[in-house]
Amino acid sequence: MQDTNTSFPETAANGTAAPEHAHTLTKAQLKADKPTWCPGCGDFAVLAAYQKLLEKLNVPQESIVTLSGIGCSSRFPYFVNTHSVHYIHGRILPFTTGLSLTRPDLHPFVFIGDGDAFSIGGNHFDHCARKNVRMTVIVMDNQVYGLTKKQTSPTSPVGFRSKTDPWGSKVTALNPTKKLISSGASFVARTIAANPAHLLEMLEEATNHDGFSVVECLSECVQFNGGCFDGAVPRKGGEFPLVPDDHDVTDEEAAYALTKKRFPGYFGVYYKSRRPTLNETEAEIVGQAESRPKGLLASEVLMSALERLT
Amino acid sequence: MQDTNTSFPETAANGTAAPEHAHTLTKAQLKADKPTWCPGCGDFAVLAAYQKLLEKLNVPQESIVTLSGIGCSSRFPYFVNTHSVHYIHGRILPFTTGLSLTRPDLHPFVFIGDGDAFSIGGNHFDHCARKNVRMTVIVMDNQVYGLTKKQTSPTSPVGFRSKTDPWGSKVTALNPTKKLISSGASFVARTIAANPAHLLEMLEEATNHDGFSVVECLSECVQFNGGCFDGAVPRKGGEFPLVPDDHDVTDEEAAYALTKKRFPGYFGVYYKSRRPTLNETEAEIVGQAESRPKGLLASEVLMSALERLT
Amino acid sequence: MKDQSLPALDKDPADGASILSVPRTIRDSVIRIAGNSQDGIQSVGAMLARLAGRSEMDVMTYMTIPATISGGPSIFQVHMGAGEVLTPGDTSDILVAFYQHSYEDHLDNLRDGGILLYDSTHVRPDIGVLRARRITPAGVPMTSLTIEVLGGTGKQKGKNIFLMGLLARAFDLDMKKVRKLIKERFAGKDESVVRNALLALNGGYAYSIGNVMSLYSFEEPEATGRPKVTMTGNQALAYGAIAAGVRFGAAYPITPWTEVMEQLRRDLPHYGGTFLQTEDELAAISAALGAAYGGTVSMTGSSGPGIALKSEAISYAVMAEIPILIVDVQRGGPSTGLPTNVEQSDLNQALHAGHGDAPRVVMAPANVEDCFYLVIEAVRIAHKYSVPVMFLSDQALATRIEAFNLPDLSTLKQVPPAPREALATHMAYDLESITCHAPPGTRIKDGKYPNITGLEHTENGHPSANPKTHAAMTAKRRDKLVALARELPPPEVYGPREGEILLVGWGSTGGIIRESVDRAASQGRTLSSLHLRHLNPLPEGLEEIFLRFQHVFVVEMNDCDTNGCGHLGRLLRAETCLKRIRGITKTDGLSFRVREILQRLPEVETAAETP
Amino acid sequence: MKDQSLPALDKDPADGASILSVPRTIRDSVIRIAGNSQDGIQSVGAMLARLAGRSEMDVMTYMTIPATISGGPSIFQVHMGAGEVLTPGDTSDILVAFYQHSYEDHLDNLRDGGILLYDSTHVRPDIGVLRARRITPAGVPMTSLTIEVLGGTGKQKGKNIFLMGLLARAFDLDMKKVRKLIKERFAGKDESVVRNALLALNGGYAYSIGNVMSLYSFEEPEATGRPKVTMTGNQALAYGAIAAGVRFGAAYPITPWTEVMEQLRRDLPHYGGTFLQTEDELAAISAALGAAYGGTVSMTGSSGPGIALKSEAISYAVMAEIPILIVDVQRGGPSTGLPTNVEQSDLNQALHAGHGDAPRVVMAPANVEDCFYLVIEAVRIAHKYSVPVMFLSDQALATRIEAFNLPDLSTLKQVPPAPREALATHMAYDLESITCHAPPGTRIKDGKYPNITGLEHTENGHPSANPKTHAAMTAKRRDKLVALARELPPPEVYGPREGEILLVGWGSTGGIIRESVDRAASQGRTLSSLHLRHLNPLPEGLEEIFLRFQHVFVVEMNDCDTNGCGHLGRLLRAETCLKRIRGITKTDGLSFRVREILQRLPEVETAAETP
Ligand SMILES: Cc1ncc(C[n+]2csc(CCOP(=O)(O)OP(=O)(O)O)c2C)c(N)n1
Ligand SMILES: Cc1ncc(C[n+]2csc(CCOP(=O)(O)OP(=O)(O)O)c2C)c(N)n1
Ligand code: SF4
Ligand code: SF4
Ligand SMILES: [Mg+2]
Ligand SMILES: [Mg+2]
Repeated sequence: MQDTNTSFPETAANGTAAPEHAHTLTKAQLKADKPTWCPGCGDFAVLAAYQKLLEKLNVPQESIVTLSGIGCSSRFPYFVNTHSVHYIHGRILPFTTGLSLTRPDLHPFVFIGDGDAFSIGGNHFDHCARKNVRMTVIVMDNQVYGLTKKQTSPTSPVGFRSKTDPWGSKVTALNPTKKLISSGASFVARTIAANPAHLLEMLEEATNHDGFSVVECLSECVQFNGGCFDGAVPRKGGEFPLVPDDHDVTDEEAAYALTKKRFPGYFGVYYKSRRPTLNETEAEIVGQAESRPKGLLASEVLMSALERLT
Repeated sequence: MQDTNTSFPETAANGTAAPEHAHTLTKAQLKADKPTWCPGCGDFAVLAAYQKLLEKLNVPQESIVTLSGIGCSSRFPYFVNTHSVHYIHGRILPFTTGLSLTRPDLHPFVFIGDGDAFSIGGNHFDHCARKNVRMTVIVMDNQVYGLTKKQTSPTSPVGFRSKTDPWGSKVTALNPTKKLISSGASFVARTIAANPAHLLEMLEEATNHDGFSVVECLSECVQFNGGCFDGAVPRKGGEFPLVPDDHDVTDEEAAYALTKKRFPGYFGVYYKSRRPTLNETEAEIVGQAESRPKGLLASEVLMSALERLT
Repeated sequence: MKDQSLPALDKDPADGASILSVPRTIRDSVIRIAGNSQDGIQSVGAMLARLAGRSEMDVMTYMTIPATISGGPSIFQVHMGAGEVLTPGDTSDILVAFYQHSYEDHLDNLRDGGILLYDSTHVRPDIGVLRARRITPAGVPMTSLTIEVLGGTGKQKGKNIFLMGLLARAFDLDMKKVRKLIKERFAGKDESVVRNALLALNGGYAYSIGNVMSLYSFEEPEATGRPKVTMTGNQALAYGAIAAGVRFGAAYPITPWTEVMEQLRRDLPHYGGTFLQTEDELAAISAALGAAYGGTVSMTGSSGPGIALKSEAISYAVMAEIPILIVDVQRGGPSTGLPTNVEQSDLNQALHAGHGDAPRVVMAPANVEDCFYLVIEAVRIAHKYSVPVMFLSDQALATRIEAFNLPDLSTLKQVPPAPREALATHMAYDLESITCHAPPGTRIKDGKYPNITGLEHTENGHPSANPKTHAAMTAKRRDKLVALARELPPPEVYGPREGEILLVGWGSTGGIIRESVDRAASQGRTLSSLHLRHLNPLPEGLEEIFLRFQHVFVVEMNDCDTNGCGHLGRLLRAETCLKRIRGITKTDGLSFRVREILQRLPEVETAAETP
Repeated sequence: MKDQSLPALDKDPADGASILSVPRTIRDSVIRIAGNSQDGIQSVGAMLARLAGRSEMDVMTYMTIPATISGGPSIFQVHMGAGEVLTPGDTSDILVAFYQHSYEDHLDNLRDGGILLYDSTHVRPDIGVLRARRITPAGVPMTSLTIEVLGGTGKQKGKNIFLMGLLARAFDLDMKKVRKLIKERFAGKDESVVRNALLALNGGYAYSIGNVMSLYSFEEPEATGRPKVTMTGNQALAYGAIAAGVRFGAAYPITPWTEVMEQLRRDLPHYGGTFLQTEDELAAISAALGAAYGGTVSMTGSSGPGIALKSEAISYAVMAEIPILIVDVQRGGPSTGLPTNVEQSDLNQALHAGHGDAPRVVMAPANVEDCFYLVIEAVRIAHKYSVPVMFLSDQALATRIEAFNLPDLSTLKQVPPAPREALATHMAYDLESITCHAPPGTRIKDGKYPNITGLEHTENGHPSANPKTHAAMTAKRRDKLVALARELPPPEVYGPREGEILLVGWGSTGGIIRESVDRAASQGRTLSSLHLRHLNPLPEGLEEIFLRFQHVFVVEMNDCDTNGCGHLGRLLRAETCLKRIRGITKTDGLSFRVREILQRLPEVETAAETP
């Protein structure tokens, strides 16, 4: 029996392997397929911000993983040149959980739409948040199903006319930040594709957070929900209210209260707190278990287990 | 073509058909199979309370529907003599949604465990709550998977030793009332099987609420989590703190704040507010659509639609 | 069946007759319009199709959907004529090319001797090639003329309507009808929109393409007196469901199923019903089952990935015996696969999705008309046998337009909601009869209310692990299908009842396979065909039919095993144990063409099969 | 194979020899202990089984699980002996009855001429019946004696250990070994617990049942020198997975799969791995696929309902070509069905779960030893071909204990985690070779990083709806299985290589079918059998084998079609088109008995099959 004694790769302080040397990436290196989004789609700005983030991140290109579910937004992985995964609708969070737990040396970034995240995939958010699995998730919220051409999404506002609500949606919309805060996400921020500087700032903060970090990014669907976010874009006559300076990001109730503000709502970091990640607690369990049969090879451990059954 | 012009049965004020005359039910009429729960299981008390509720409810026996998913608690329907459904694990909420929307004359009561409700079925709760579908749901929370013999449940507290966490769970437990309030349930209460009077009171309040009403009922699993709720049982040295008298049940943030209290937490109604149910908004859409082709039979409506395609 | 002896546009260039030589009446024609998805070619195509229907012509269309949201090259093809139109056409008689890429990508599809109508504002054809292939070019500066006609505001928006005018002239179409269509199309829009459209139409009609195309006019179809409806398969399916009595549905969007749910969401309220968009597919089938339990005729649907998610609940529907219609509008698979292409690769899933022995009915419509009528039959069966029915449409059927006689609703049977009269006594799972649930609200006078359950159960729905009970209940669920099989219409062979080769098909290839039989006949080769609408249970008598042919080829758009059999082929082999059953399968995401089928038949190879 | 000529407890009452007449050495014995689930009969059973293993005997156990949580009647049956033990025993030689209901429910199962050992504190047997069936009654007041021995505190807790003592005496078991077992069993418990247990044991051993049972002692098995492990199928599966190299798993609990995940959750950390309990089954397979993508050898598992929920992701695993082990510990279906009974009705699901053409490997272990070794082979195949492997165990295998030789780990191949050395260039879906993904973290020197995707894709993982690409990629995915088929060991026939009847089986019935062949031989009838471990792809050469027999009966615990074929039967018919293939199927939630199989064979009906 080949003895590999497979274990979690050595875990650095915050669970990621420290880069040995500088790995500045260029835009050219990160370029992949030409995006197939509609001209003017908000998603372009998210892609640009991600590429900028990676340029600044200073980690080896091969350690970045871009993952997504299904949707216009979820086409993301094809447009950036990293290891990447285009999974199925609504389940990329548990997929990334498996990856994150077994490969602490990687940087998993998940990009998904509001339908993928909160309709079919809603439960996985709650449990990833509760378990605090280390990954960064960017929800590109256009308040509509883009890829399937304009059906109501959980985040569609009341009155939104879609092909499945021709008379306007009558149902309370899901509030992403509220959901995320209450389910225990340890980093929750909100931004908009139309404000690239703010977007990049939020991505950086999320990336630096050790735990389950989620950014809700309003990203306009020009095709099926054009103008929906104008109210949050100053140059279109809207306003861009930042989370108040005196907000305590570690205060869950205060963060929850922030989510009450009507559209356009607050932008910035709502909640941020450090608590053990599932990655850490699992690594601890492994650490304790492995230390017991000291220095034994996997096959020796197995052999003695089997011998106990004779 | 047989013309049935199937429509929603006439909807009474609060969406339920008014009973024509008294329908007092007796315990004997409601009795079905002998419960197969372990002696001492908290679920017996929930069954007894439900039977009392039905006795008091004064509606025809045939209008009551008892529904469940899978779990010890979900064996419920077999033990009470009403129209009843034992569905699959985690999906009874959408099943009941279909029933509730099409049959406003019925009273659907759902009984499920914490695993069924918040692990596999968690997303359906969020969306039923948001859409405010008319039904009453009782979550029999024993903080463990009973039927499958002691695995960690989302509501298992940190430190809980189960067959899947022999070293004790290390993950933040899901807080049911918090989840329910934040996802928009229009009635949220908390009680315990060990306090039958309080339990019955909560069931009655929930039943009287027009909308998505949920009662989290702590129900001890003597087999796999014995003594877990002693701290909430005064005769076992615990305390049973009621929701403060001055709590405003229509104040969502205040209700959210209540959920912070450590075990045993508060008991009583956390949140209650009346907003349009999906049953109402859908009935409105139907009402408006039906009124348009005035007095036409279904077949005439269809014929004219087809003729438009010639 | 198309009568090959009537004058027609020459399908076979080999006969040497030039299209320009004699003016003639044509029986049918295939027009392919190639442009970008933003050009509105789909609406011209749809108008042409509707016009055909209104002229009592037969019609079938075909379109491609660009892979990206931002649009891109797209085609719409219309096959219309006085005879029976069974396919959207292997090759086109007329190619309309809006752009150079349209011309380049589709010239191959234009038959030798056909007509190329191109927008000379954008397209520069290679005259040498055209000449060699005896193709008649007709260049019209459509873009610039449209701009001219509409007042030069730089809009090319009317280009498609301008084209409509051109075609109306070329085929001597009834302009009164065309104008009416356009007014209907833009009904509710601003006055000026309609005015502009009519301007563009007239502009096209007035333009003289020379004597090339004005030479054709469609043969007068036989008047049936019955008006025709034209619609897509998805529309027909939705209307069929309504006609069947469906009053509740629940689903989650997915291509190419989505239009069915969108239409039902819009329309059901007019019939007192409703359609719910759920958070996912598991919730969708659950809601549909809940409504069905309540006694409302109910359905759900999806495409492959969503049906996979419904698997567990399908197994429940079988066990609990709840009647429900489950539509699968198939697309290319596996996984996300090819969302906008056609494939028939969900048959195995339809037969076997879910765990345990879970017999369910599987049916598939052969054409758009079938989408309407067969879904009514599916709902009837679901209710007669308290069983889930899987209904397999596909992307090609979903999007193509066909014309069929306006249904006579008075001849159709609708399933009413379940009765709720009080019963003296009731056993949910009576072993002596086919299950028929008493919905909640039903008073049971002996006071014993039924349980509906996914656990194995006694006759009154209480859990039982008794060995005899499980065996008996398993048989009860299986025997319903045996009973249904006996009730099915015997399969009908098209063409001779015995011979060398039998083509067997299912689903959207119905017309193509019949056309293959006809085309072969016109080439002097005799084939027969058999199209199965019932895939589980299969109709009785198949083995005897197969034994009358030396070869049985099952034509399907899915992958084959090492014996060359696809999903149905394997099913038929398992059923009949006949090695003469082989497959003609493919997995390229495109509909079969007649040519592809005929090319893959053995060359007069008549050796008897080895056992 | 059990040698029928050696002296044994009379299996056939017809030979008239009374059990009391001669003291003798026995080769094997079937002991059924019937009581309530709280009585600890499972631990006596397990101890007997382990003892057998330690004495180099063969052993197989069988138990029933009460349907309700609160417990209830339950049995544990141990078949142990010096020969090869292939079944848990059709009938028992010795019935231990704790209660009147135990006696009444199980007397039928005791063979005529057998021994009834009953707790006379509770049971009053009907002596007339016993006499008529030549059953030897042995009443022991187990409850009161136990209470007496343990000091009269009213505990009956030691009753099972007291019984162990009785049996040790009756079968002349090695008391040193028995005491060691008991000490191990209660290791870590309070001193007094061990003391009490030993007291109870000695009490039982000291009790003289008279001369009825002290007459037996097991024949000395041939010493192999190699120690035996005894464990359940679920344990063997978990250890096999670890041996195979699995270092990540994710699942959701469900009977009878749960123990596998519980053990892996406990054990994997010792090997540097981890196992995740997820919120549902969809998350479970997703997490497992995520870890597999990361290069860790990975698995998930469930029972039927949970596998149904994984269907969509299984289709993805095929499309994206991710290696993964998917275990289905089958139970009775459909839906929630019979959660604690056995059935083999998930084969169709294993073959076809998920949408589109999604070829995957399906394997099934024949016994507990196989659960260990075959899972290693399954993991190897998954990784060699980058394909999901469905591994079908069942409730009977999951819970039964067998003994097998302590594995020699040095002879086993473990799959290492995927290498991550930098590559010059990499194509995720190279058409020229079998897919082998470069996990993230791998540097690709030409700077082009791979996409893993469920959309149809080009060789480098970018989306493509190109017809040729889809056809080629579909073939690529299918051809892996064709290649695997060529690699599979040829199926081996047990018994004569040709003849009248071939029994074919798969899964947990392996031993029962072989025993049927042996039993028939002892009755003068020649049968052969073939057990399939590979169900997709099937091994080559099956048709030739089947052609050598007049009848092929596929024995399986699932429902049949109108031809009498179950899931595998239909599969083999589709594959070989041989009508001689028929089924011996049943759906009563219980394992086959040898008798049931033999009774359903045709009576020397040798007419040749009609084609
Ligand atoms: C199981 C399954 N159900 C449904 C779909 C169809 N589908 C693809 S993307 C999508 C929703 C897209 O909306 P969103 O997630 O908001 O992404 P967007 O396109 O708006 O970026 C749906 C319903 C699918 N691919 N798989
Ligand atoms: C799809 C599916 N997955 C898993 C199971 C197994 N299962 C049955 S009940 C249950 C959880 C029981 O816990 P809970 O919901 O808390 O109910 P309790 O038994 O504690 O009342 C599980 C995992 C199942 N029946 N179906
Ligand atoms: S449909 Fe909307 S979300 Fe999708 S690419 Fe176009 S603009 Fe963007
Ligand atoms: S296992 Fe627990 S929850 Fe289940 S019946 Fe027993 S005590 Fe109740
Ligand atoms: Mg969206
Ligand atoms: Mg529980």
